[in-house]
Amino acid sequence: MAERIIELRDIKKSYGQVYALGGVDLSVDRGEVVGLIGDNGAGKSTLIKILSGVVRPTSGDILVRGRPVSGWSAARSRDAGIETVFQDRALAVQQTIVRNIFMGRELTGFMGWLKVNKEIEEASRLMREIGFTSKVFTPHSIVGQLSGGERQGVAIARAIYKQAELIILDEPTTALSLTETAKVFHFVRQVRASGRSILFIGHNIHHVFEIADRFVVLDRGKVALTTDRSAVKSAEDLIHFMEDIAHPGGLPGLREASAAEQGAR
Amino acid sequence: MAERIIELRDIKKSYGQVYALGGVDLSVDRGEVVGLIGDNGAGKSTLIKILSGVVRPTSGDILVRGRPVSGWSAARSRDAGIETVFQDRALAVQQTIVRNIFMGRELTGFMGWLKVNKEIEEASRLMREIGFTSKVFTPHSIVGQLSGGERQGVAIARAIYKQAELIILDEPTTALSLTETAKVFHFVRQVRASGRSILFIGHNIHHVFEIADRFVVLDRGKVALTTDRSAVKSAEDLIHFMEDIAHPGGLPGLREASAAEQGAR
Amino acid sequence: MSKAMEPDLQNPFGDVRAAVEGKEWRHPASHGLRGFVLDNRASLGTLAVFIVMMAVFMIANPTVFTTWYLYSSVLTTLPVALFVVVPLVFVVTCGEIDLSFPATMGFASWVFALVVQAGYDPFLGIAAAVLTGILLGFLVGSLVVYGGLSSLIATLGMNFLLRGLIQIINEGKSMALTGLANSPAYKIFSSQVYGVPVQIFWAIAFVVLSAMLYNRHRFGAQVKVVGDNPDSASQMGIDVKRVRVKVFVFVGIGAAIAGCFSVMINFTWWPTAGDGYLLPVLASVFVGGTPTWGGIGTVAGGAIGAVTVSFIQTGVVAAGLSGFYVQFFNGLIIILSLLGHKWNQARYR
Amino acid sequence: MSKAMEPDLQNPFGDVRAAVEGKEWRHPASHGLRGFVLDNRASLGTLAVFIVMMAVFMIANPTVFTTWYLYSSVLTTLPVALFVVVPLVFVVTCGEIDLSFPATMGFASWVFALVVQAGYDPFLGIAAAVLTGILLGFLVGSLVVYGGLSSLIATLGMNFLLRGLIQIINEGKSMALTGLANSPAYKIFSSQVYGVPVQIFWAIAFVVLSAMLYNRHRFGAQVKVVGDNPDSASQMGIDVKRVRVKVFVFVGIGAAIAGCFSVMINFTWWPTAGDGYLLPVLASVFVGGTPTWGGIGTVAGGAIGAVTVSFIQTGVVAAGLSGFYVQFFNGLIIILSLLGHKWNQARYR
Amino acid sequence: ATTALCAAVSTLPARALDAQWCKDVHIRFFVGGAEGDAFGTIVYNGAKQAAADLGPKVDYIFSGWDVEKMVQQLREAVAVKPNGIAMMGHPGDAAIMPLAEQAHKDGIKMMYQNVPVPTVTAAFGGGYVGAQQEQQGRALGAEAFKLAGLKSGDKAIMIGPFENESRGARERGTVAALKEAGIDVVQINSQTEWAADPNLAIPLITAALLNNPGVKAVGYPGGQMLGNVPTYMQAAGRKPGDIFNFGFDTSPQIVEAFKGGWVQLTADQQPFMQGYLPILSLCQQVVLGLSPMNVDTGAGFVTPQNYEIVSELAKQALR
Ligand SMILES: Nc1ncnc2c1ncn2[C@@H]1O[C@H](COP(=O)(O)OP(=O)(O)OP(=O)(O)O)[C@@H](O)[C@H]1O
Ligand SMILES: Nc1ncnc2c1ncn2[C@@H]1O[C@H](COP(=O)(O)OP(=O)(O)OP(=O)(O)O)[C@@H](O)[C@H]1O
Ligand SMILES: [Mg+2]
Ligand SMILES: [Mg+2]
Repeated sequence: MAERIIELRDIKKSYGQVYALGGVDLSVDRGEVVGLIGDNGAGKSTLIKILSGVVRPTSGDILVRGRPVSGWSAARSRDAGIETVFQDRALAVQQTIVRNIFMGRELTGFMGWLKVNKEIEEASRLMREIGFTSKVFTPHSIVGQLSGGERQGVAIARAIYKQAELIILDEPTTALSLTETAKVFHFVRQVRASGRSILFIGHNIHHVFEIADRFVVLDRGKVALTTDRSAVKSAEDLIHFMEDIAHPGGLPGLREASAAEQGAR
Repeated sequence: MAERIIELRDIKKSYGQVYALGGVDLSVDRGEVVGLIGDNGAGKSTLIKILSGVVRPTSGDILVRGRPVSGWSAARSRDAGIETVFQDRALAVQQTIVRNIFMGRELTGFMGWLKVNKEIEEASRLMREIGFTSKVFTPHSIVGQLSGGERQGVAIARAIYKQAELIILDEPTTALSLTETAKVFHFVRQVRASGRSILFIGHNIHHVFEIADRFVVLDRGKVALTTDRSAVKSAEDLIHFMEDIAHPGGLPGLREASAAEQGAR
Repeated sequence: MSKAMEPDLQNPFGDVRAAVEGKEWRHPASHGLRGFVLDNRASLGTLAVFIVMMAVFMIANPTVFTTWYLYSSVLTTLPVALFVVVPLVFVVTCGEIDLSFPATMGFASWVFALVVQAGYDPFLGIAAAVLTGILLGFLVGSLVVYGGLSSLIATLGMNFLLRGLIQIINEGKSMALTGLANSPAYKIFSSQVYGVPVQIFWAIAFVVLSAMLYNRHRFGAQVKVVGDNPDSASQMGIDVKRVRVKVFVFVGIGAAIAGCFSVMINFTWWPTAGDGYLLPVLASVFVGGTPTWGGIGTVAGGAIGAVTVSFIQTGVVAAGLSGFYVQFFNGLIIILSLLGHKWNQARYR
Repeated sequence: MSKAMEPDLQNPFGDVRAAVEGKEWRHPASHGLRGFVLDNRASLGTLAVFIVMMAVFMIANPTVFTTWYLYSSVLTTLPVALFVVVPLVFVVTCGEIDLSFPATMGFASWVFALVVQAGYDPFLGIAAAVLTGILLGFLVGSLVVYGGLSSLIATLGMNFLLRGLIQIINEGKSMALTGLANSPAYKIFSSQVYGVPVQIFWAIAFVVLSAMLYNRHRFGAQVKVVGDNPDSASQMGIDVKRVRVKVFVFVGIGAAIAGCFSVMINFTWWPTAGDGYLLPVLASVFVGGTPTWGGIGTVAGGAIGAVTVSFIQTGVVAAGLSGFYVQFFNGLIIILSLLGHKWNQARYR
Repeated sequence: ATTALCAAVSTLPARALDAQWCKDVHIRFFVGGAEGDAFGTIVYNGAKQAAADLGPKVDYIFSGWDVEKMVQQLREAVAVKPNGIAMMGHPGDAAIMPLAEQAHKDGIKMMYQNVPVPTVTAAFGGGYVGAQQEQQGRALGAEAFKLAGLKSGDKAIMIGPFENESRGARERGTVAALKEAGIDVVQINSQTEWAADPNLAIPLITAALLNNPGVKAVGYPGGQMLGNVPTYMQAAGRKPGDIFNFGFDTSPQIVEAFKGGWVQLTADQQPFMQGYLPILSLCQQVVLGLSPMNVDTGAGFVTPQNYEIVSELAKQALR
């Protein structure tokens, strides 16, 4: 079995009286793509925020490469090689692309002074890598001047810098067009090929099915299913499963809507 | 032919040096569902913002029920029976559901005093209509306390109030789960059944194909295609068409990604 | 297909819904005391601060604080502050701030003083002052809104500019309006009824009307929405700029009335009139529980905040502390109120 | 499949890319003059306002404005303002504001005066003052940041509270430090070199260092990011609260140094020391071209803004206008600068 | 000037009474300026000394010279019904009148300091301690004209709070006297910030001197500015004695300035007495039934010849 990069054990999280997560186990091995799916409010974003150290769990353990950690924080998570593209992209829109790429991880020399030229070089390299040279902007362009897809690109560039071990993508294709979506897919495959891991979150189950090696289905704060790709015949199976857990009694309207969707294909 | 509710003629719009729209014609008849599709940045949102009076076109004419209008504004657009659910939902999150539903259209009596009870009644009715009674919140709940899907519901409730003639939905299912998406579909069919019109914008071409009677494809600020549903065999046809206009020479990567997507179904 | 789905639209979650069957939504306020408290927690918090503060003062010196005169003397000038605090709650709710009201007070009351000194009826003077207030409010508002400037700094600049104009023209000379005492306007606006200064009745009427405007009128509803999310408001057909200008005009009107009341209390107009109100009035708004980020606020809280701030100085001195303690207590009350309001001001995004 | 796609990742838009082939990205600044102007348009705008203002004054009275004494006298007091304006640019960039610096100035310089009066070396006094500044900045910052309060009002409250403390303890007494003139510290920090007041050199060094801190140091980078989007910053592992507290500490340090310089100018500490700087310093920051919404700002602009504001009074009087015009011109310059900066402050969301 | 102070102290009826003979009396005392204001502090010290000597309970009130605030504070003072109130006269007759009437009705004894309110005292009684502002200002103008050796047609600068009629009455008086003597007077309105930090006026005074190169004399308002003259003159590149600097009040800084030859004349209005005497008089009125005291504290001038007499007192913030 491949090395286990990170493991969450019995993670619980409540916001006041809202129980976002009620005891979740999740692990990611080296080189695999894990697809995390679930309804709105299932707790997906909360879970990955805990992984990336932004949100502190109410209880539960976090293990990095088998060893339990304490004092888990966003900074420590990044140090451990976990990079996240958040649902809201987490960009500072009035700053340059360079400043966004190196946010919280400035390249500094003596006494915290920035290595400005080094940063520009690296940023240029990254942007070229994800295919950004075609535009008229430079590493000094203000992120606020970019389109939605381009901003997503900056967020991804930030994530791939430093050869992170695990990259978390929270609904990266939301509000992206086909062209832009294809680009994100490119990138995911590229990362997998280089032996790194990805945790991919999406509502479009077809997308997730296409890309993931393993699926984790969250339902109202609990893991409803963990399965390898080989165990699932098609995306439709997954969709049916999700409908069933969402409405055990069966909801005719929903079934029809989804049937219609399938029928159209 | 059914009555023409609204018509745009040769609409152009530029933001500084960015040409968002370069001469677009668009019309919506009574009782039809028009699907507006196009890549990111194609100008879809700009176009519907012009329709709803939020953005003023650089040039071009707007005709309401055949008559040209001048001084088109958001207020006049709403008076003409056009309601819009914007991409960013346009909710005031610190206000109650009632205040959001009646935003800009307060129910007032003598000298502008609010008819508070009437507003509450109406809001309750609307929320019940779109299936919101199951939750613990009331018309006085603060919108900021609702989930994404619930907020979308408030935006839709606002749009269906007053039996608008034309309802514009800008990517209403983005970031919604299957269950929530099904609800939105419900609603669209309901509106069509009642003889009103809908302009539906979406990136998920399967969704749009399923729901629309007519398609308009925007490409870089121009209408690339207008076609009736009957003229298109399947969603795949539309997807192919869009790929072709996006990359006339053909882009292998994209084609493969999309083929993969199809294959998975 | 759509046929088959229709019942669902009416009852898409029939099973869950059964659970709340028969429960009609009610306004939280109709839930009795608890609802009332929830609805008014910001102003009640302010009231609590005020009561605690007064209790401390009373314990320190019971005799003074049981004298009616003490209250009546505070009630004489409190109205001046109230007439600006309340419109400022609107401005802050609208996501702006107005630091130019002291100069507007000075300017409008100057017009009032000129009219009265010229021998016209004080009523005419008040009308002229209010007109001046409207014009200045419109000027400041237009500059901020149509000029697209930061209201914090632009209104500070306007305060300097307008005060400078007053100074340049008057060269520091004040005006004594001793004849005012015998005018009917004075009787109506500035005398005493059974030992209660009448101006407080006018101020209470103003506060109540404004509170209704805030909570039960289209103007208030639009001010809140504009402060909350201006983009949405304009997408929903609200003329955001106009609403913004209107709140500045409202401040202008309030400041003008405040200026006139102040002159009628003192029988004198000074070229510095209004300047002393800048900080106390600002503090009142925020001590009252209106947050700085816009979208929400409380008129009643602002009014109670003004009462609180008015009593700090009086209370400190009456409690037997030297005047050197006044500033310290000013700061303390502001900080404590802010800390107190933290618990009832949730900010949603 | 992934094999087939790999080349695309390297060159997904090969056709379009060809158009820009061979063009390497360069820093806009390396594009020569145009890039320089673009990069510094806010501070250049401020400079333009300053130059225009000075030109008007000079035309009004050429002789006075060619006298060195005029400039040297401004340069005596300007440093005091600069030491607070610059840290305030950081605070405003960070999305906060600090109105408590006048009291911090007073407090820190009080410590300085006490140490000197007790017969210790002024250097020790400066060290003690800076330590006080750090502590007070930390106190104010922690209150705002960990208390989650609105910095506008909370720091205003702290200003009252700290000033109140000074007053309570001192009962208004000032301290004359006549011995100071002969100390080496005075020679180094407050004498004249070839007719130029030395404090300006220290201030320039401070401004340059701060500008580098702002543009070329992790601290500045993090301040900007935190002011721009605190949520992102914390998601990216930046300790947002710590950065925020740090900027308040920076103001504390600046205010302490400013306070010491102010005392050294005329060998006297007043219990009101620092109070007079509140409005001019605030105005300088915004006249300098730092917007109120956080995320961006300009240290050089702020410094030029301070120079501009310092010259308004002087210029008005030197141009032969009566002092009554000073406030008017203060307001005018603030408004004009804001209007001017509108064009170079695009706000992205 | 010193004799006036001694005279006042010797009028204490200490022989006939116990120490603290006034201890059951409650007085509200208006210090006038802001907390820490140079002038106000001396007034405050005078009042505190009186309170310590005589024993009354005194509430001290600060207003930052904001006249509107002062009136409200007086209103609250009257409401509390102390035995006596020592009020600053700045708001003027019209504003004080109704409150003086109320105080008269309630039997509250009144004293006024610093600015006279003749109409009020004529109508409802009360004494006055302080300079006759206008007169003192005029006297200073005349004295400066004499000592500086000015001639008709010479130029002088006068700084003062001209924006406030009653506070600036003295300085206006000086301007009037100089003008009547044929001097060309440039008036500069002092900014409120200068009260907190006189350094802020450095560039402005330099500018004024440069703009009016022929100026022979510069007059400063009461407060801290006169003590800052050495700094002003150095900044403008002037040497001691180049310019005849004169003004109001005394302070350790002013004494130093005399020592260095920077300042040539000040009209001492003895703020200490403006604190001490009103309390004394109120005690006398309340306890002994004496009639209110009227003292012109603007008695003397301090010059390079006699400044040493005040220097020690100034250091203790007594003059
Ligand atoms: N800061 C918060 N305060 C209170 N409740 C929260 C907060 N963040 C999330 N929640 C709640 O926690 C639950 C899980 O939210 P989460 O964002 O993790 O869902 P999600 O699966 O990512 O949904 P989506 O698909 O819409 O992104 C929801 O009920 C949500 O309302
Ligand atoms: N306020 C604005 N200022 C400048 N450019 C703008 C503005 N709004 C839109 N644009 C530009 O206009 C073009 C069309 O944008 P629009 O939002 O209409 O696209 P869209 O088709 O809705 O895209 P998406 O699918 O991402 O929502 C884009 O290039 C965009 O960058
Ligand atoms: Mg999520
Ligand atoms: Mg769009």
